[in-house]
Amino acid sequence: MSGDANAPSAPIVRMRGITKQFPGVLANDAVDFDLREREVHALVGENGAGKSTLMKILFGLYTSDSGTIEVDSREVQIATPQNALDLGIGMVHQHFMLIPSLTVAENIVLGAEPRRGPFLDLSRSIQRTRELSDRYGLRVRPEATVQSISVGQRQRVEILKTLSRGVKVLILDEPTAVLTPQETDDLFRVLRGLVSQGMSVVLITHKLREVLAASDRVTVMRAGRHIGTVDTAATDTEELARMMVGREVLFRVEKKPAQPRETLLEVRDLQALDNRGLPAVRGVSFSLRRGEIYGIAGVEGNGQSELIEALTGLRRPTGGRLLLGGKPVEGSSPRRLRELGVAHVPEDRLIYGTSSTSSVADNAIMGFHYRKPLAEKIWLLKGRVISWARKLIQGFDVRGARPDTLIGSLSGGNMQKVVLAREMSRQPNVLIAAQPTRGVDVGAIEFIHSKLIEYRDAGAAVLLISAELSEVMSLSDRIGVIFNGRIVAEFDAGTVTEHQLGLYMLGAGKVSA
Amino acid sequence: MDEIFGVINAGLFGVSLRLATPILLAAIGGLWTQQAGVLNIALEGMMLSAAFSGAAVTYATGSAWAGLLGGMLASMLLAAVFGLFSIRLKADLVVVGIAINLFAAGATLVLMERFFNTKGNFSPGRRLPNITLGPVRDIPIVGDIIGQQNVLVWVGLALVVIAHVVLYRTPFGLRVRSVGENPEAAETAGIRVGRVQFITVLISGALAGMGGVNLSLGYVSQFSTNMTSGRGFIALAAQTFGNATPIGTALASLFFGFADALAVRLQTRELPSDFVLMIPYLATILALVLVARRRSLRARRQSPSESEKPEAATV
Amino acid sequence: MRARRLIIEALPPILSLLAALLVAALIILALGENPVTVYRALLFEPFSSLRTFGRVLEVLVPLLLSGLAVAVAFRAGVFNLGVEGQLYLGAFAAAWVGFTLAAPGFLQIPAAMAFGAIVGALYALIPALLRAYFNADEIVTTIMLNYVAFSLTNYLITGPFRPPDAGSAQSEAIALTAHLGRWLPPSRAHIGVFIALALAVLLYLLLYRTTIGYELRMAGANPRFAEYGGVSVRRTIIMAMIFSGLLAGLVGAVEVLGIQYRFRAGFSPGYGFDGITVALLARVEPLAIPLAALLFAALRAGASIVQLNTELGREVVDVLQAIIILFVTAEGLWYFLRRRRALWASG
Amino acid sequence: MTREFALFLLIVSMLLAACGQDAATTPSTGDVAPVGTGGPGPTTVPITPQETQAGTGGGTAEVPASETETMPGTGATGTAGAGALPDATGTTGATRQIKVALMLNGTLGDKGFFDSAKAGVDRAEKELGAEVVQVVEEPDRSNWEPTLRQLADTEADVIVLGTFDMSDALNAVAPEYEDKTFIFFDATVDQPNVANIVYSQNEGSFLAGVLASCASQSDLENLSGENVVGAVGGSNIPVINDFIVGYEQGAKYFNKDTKVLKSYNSGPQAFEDPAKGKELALAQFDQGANVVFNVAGKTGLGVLEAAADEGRYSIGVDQNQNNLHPGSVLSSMLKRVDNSVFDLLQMEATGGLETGKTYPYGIQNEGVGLAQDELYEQHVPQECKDQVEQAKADILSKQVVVETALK
Repeated sequence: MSGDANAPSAPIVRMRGITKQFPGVLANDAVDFDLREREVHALVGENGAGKSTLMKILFGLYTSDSGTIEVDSREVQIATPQNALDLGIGMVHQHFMLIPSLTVAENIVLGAEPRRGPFLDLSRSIQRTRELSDRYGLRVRPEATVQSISVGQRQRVEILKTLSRGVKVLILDEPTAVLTPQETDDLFRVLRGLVSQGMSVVLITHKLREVLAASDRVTVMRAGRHIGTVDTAATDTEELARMMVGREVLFRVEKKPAQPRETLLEVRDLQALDNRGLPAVRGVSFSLRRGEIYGIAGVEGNGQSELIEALTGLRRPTGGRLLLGGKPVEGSSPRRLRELGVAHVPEDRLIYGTSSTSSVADNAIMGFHYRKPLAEKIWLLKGRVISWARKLIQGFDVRGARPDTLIGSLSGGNMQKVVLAREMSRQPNVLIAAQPTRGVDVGAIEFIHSKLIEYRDAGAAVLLISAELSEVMSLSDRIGVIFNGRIVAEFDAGTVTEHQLGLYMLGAGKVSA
Repeated sequence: MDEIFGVINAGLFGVSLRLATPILLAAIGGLWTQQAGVLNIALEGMMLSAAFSGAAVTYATGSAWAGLLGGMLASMLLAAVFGLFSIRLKADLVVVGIAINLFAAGATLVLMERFFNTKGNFSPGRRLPNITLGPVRDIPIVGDIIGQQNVLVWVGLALVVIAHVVLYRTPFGLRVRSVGENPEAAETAGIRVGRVQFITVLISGALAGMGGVNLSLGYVSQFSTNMTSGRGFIALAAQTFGNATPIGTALASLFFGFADALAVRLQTRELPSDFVLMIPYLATILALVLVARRRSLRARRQSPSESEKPEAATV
Repeated sequence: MRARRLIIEALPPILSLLAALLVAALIILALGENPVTVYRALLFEPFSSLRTFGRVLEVLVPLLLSGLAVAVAFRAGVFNLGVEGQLYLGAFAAAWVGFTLAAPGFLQIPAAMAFGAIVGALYALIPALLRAYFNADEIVTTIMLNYVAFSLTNYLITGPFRPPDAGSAQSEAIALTAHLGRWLPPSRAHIGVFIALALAVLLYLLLYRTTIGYELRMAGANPRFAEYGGVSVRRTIIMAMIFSGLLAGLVGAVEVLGIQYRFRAGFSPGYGFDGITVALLARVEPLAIPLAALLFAALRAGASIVQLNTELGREVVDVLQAIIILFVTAEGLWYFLRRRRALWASG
Repeated sequence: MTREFALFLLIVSMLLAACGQDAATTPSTGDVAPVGTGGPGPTTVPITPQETQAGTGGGTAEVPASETETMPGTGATGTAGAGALPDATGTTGATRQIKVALMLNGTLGDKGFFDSAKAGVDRAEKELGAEVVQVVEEPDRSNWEPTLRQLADTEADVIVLGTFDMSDALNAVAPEYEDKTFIFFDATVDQPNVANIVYSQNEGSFLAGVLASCASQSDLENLSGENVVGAVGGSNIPVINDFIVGYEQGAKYFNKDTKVLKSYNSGPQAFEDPAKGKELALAQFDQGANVVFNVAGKTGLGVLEAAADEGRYSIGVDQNQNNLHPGSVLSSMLKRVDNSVFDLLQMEATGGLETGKTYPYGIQNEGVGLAQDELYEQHVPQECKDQVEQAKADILSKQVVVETALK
């Protein structure tokens, strides 16, 4: 991406004055955006800045209220994804747009299926998948069902699916959120390959390190507006961060050394099955002490979700012990564990963490709703619920929220703040925080990180499970690496490098596809 | 006990097949919409309108085949209204379904009174032919079961196979399944979700229509007000029970047909009729409990509009 | 500002209703009747005199209660299609108390209603347990159990509880002391109206002011979130179905004690199913359900008036009712038409 | 979506077109074979009233004040009935114009009970010059009482209604309208302004049972060879069982070894499901039944069809259903609601109707009986016709007492 960048060509995509209003939110406010041929263009901004919305408009998932789009200098109307695909524009979404029960090949040909007579030509689908996979160097197994492959592989399928439509513009929405450092490097290599084959790429991200590593130009958005577009070579992290947040940002987590005390939570040889009934947690052991943050690093899908569920009572362990303050609690109900002082920030706030069609107040009281001061016998005291919700909103600086706001209308970061506020407000002994900053903007990340440390220092035990390696490394006092349902290595934070962790995350160097 | 086993013979299976057919046809129709993520509660109304139109067209033209076509068309028109309101205009699926059922019940009466000057019953004068398999009829057991059945019984069985092949072996089937499983993903793959859903609704209309025509032109040769008597709802249950797969749905329909046939036969054995009449329903519940256990179609139940709400949360 | 917003929000349903009436008017014209006469009879007459209004109230009670029954289950994410069957059993149970027990009214009426409600709840408990413990889809089980209820009650009144002089499937008449007071003679409007309205308010309080209601709403809105928060979704489902069954049983009980004065086979013209429409039309909000029920009750009462005053049969009213339901629930209609206009304007 | 919307408009316009066409198309439907009211032949069999003596009803409630023509009179009797009109009005002279309202707690088109009641009222309009103020069909049970009240509010001075199910409503409404006369068929209530009509359907069904049992052992074609007959009831309820009890007794009267199979439908649409009726009958034919008796309303129309399909035999109910499947429907158990309603209306018109009492219609006054029309003459073996006549005589002479399921 060195040579091409300084030979500016005519923009292949030209968006002008794009405005999009959602109920209560002006997501895009007269945004301009140009994509040149053969460039990797990073689109950055905090969550809620409107970058995904802008690209979804380009891809035909949303229709803009006003503004124009030109492709190859011709003004076009893009009303549906099919229109976009016809114009050579494809998008890889943050949440994978795959059908889990179908095979890789079926997912890739979906929408443009090869036929033999009236039937689906399966062998040609597989062959086509192989060809694509070879051409772009993205290895996948065409016959495997999507639900059976790893997250990294799913992303390859996503990219292949889009490429199979013969697109020349590829939009990637937060593609690295679920990848290991090694996988991320692989992805960037692939993108470079694509550009060299004539493709243009838009990379939506909020990780500045990646912007600098992978892009030719950067466009920064903030609060629905276009802030500026700069050549990557001519900028640095601090400048981009300032543009994104509108102020100086601290990047280092300030923390004192941990002062661990007695062991609060002890996990011994814990085992649990996944939803399909296959072993997912295969004997996890570790202990968690007061006053420390224990980080669990690992590629997603290695048993983290099931481990968290087993620890919080949402999934019945099939073996092993779980000791809380020395007392066995495995198999206890979520309510019992909560009463014993275990709080839980779930990895997916939309699935477990909130009810998006309910109000902020309803979301803020979950787990406390049956106790004083919110409830008196069977009665839920409305006044106290409201003031409770207000307190959380203020305490955690949840913006744009009133107690009766639907939580689904808040941005991801603000939603996550509600979840954190709720879980921390119980003054827990043990806080299990899974992906606490996923999809959260920079400002909020800072805030959440400092809250976690604050809790540690107040004598709580924090278990941090995150796919963001940098997060695990900067926050944790000790780090365990989970692979294939087991903790395969444990390190003191500070003595380990990202590369080392990455190797263990992939099975202690034994790379398995 | 002898009473019960006394009625189980090959003929009973033939009757089961006959009793299962109207339900099977409608249920196979319903499974298409279910696969595409649309709960079709309007099967009852579609069947009823087809039963009426089929008989009326047959009366007017003298051809039962024209009646079959007319019945299916009428049912598909209702299906189109169902699709327009539920998919395009995003009205609640269940409410639209109930409205369609109400509409069909009213409209068949209004039209019957207009054209036939009665609100009760009329005979189209003809019916769809039985297919007699000459030599097969003489084979013991097999002959009793399939030796002579109405043409739509065969069509129903053929449709099970066709549905299976189309659903799992054609591009269209792939699209339907993807729309039902993850509409957003299907949409980004360039599939027009609403259109696929609309097509499945039309298919369900055509097949439920066939089921309705089977009643008024196959089973008997007459139309009576409300003659579907809840068979559309039984079909809905069969399709849900069968997990919306063609084979599962067919087995569920046949199971219900068998239980119903058993009940019909047991009645004459001096058993209390009210209890005998509960057999099909209780048997279905029991079978469901034995089979259901882990599986869940809950995700399928949401309205198709759910997927298209702007996600302010992940902007 | 607030008023304007209210108007904007109220406008689409009103316009939908008008559109429905317009389409229906065309059909009426085609049938050779004057839409004005029909609409007068259908929408105005029911409210024109105390007497016809009394008829509206008669029908309002079961529709309202049945709407509440459906709504409470729905709120917990359970689809109770079995209200019809539950109300049959509730009606029988109430009638049984009514014709066997001899007690003063202030005892007998509550006893009959309570027994009816409890029997309805017990019957609703079957699909609830099957769903909670066997994951058996309640859509299937509740539909099936309706048919079982029809046969079961028919057996009871033609078998063990058959009155000696019965010519058809009906129980003995309930004692006079079990009659719910009527207050708008000659109509049969009875004090059940107030019970039903009170229950709508109670259900509102239950849902929004109690911890059970909170758990129920959350289990319906996002069961995994509820489970995560320490709510037993299984228990909540069972609880919701019990509430639903209580209300469904009460539909039958009140109908027996207030209108029929005995149990009869086929006494309900599908109140249990109308309840689904009522509940969904009211967006499953307890306090909106009385309004939706009122609309339906008026249409039902109006249907008879239309039949008497015009050449049209009551089934035409079914057609009109279907059209009204369709248009009123079609939220997207106005959005759709607006976009259409915009496209025409631009292209 | 343009297309879908267009489609919707299309539907609406087609519906409208369909309705609008009616003027052009209805004439052709006038000759629809099976239509109940005003249909061909049997439904309009008129009964010539002899004379309506004012004194007849003086004693205890017994024979109603009318003689009826023998039932076999089919065919062109419509005109014969019209011919009788001057006789009815002319001779007595005292006929006043009555205003009649008819309330049916079901719908017309059942080719049976309700159609028959309507036929009686229609005949009164034609022959007595009665003014028919309203005919209301009200299947919705919750509306029965208000609808009845509403009818009583009209200018009608006679309100005709029927069935046991209406008893409560009538008991509630009749006292409120003391100046109106109610004619109540097929059940009784004890009110001073109500004249009741009851039918001995058990006696008629007894004859049907004799016919069925005899036919099944006759030389008719395609019999099973077993001594089995059947009955299909719409629902297992007393009034239906009253038919079946009589039928069974009749079958055993002819041959005590005759086996009688009984089946019922159930549920809210118990009487509306011909497909189910057909299946229930087929099951009986499979088990050797030769003749099946329909006691199931519209569900029963499927019973008749099953018999025709199987080449076996059936007996219709309420109205003359013999011509629905000529040769297969051997006869029909008539319940002359039409005649009885007409009779009472005529009495009311001439001032002879006594309210507060019950007019029984049975074999003795041809209120119930078998439809002995040309088809009956043609298809029923002579031996069985004789047996039926014998049974009739036995009932009339009280040698046979027919059981009842009522009481």
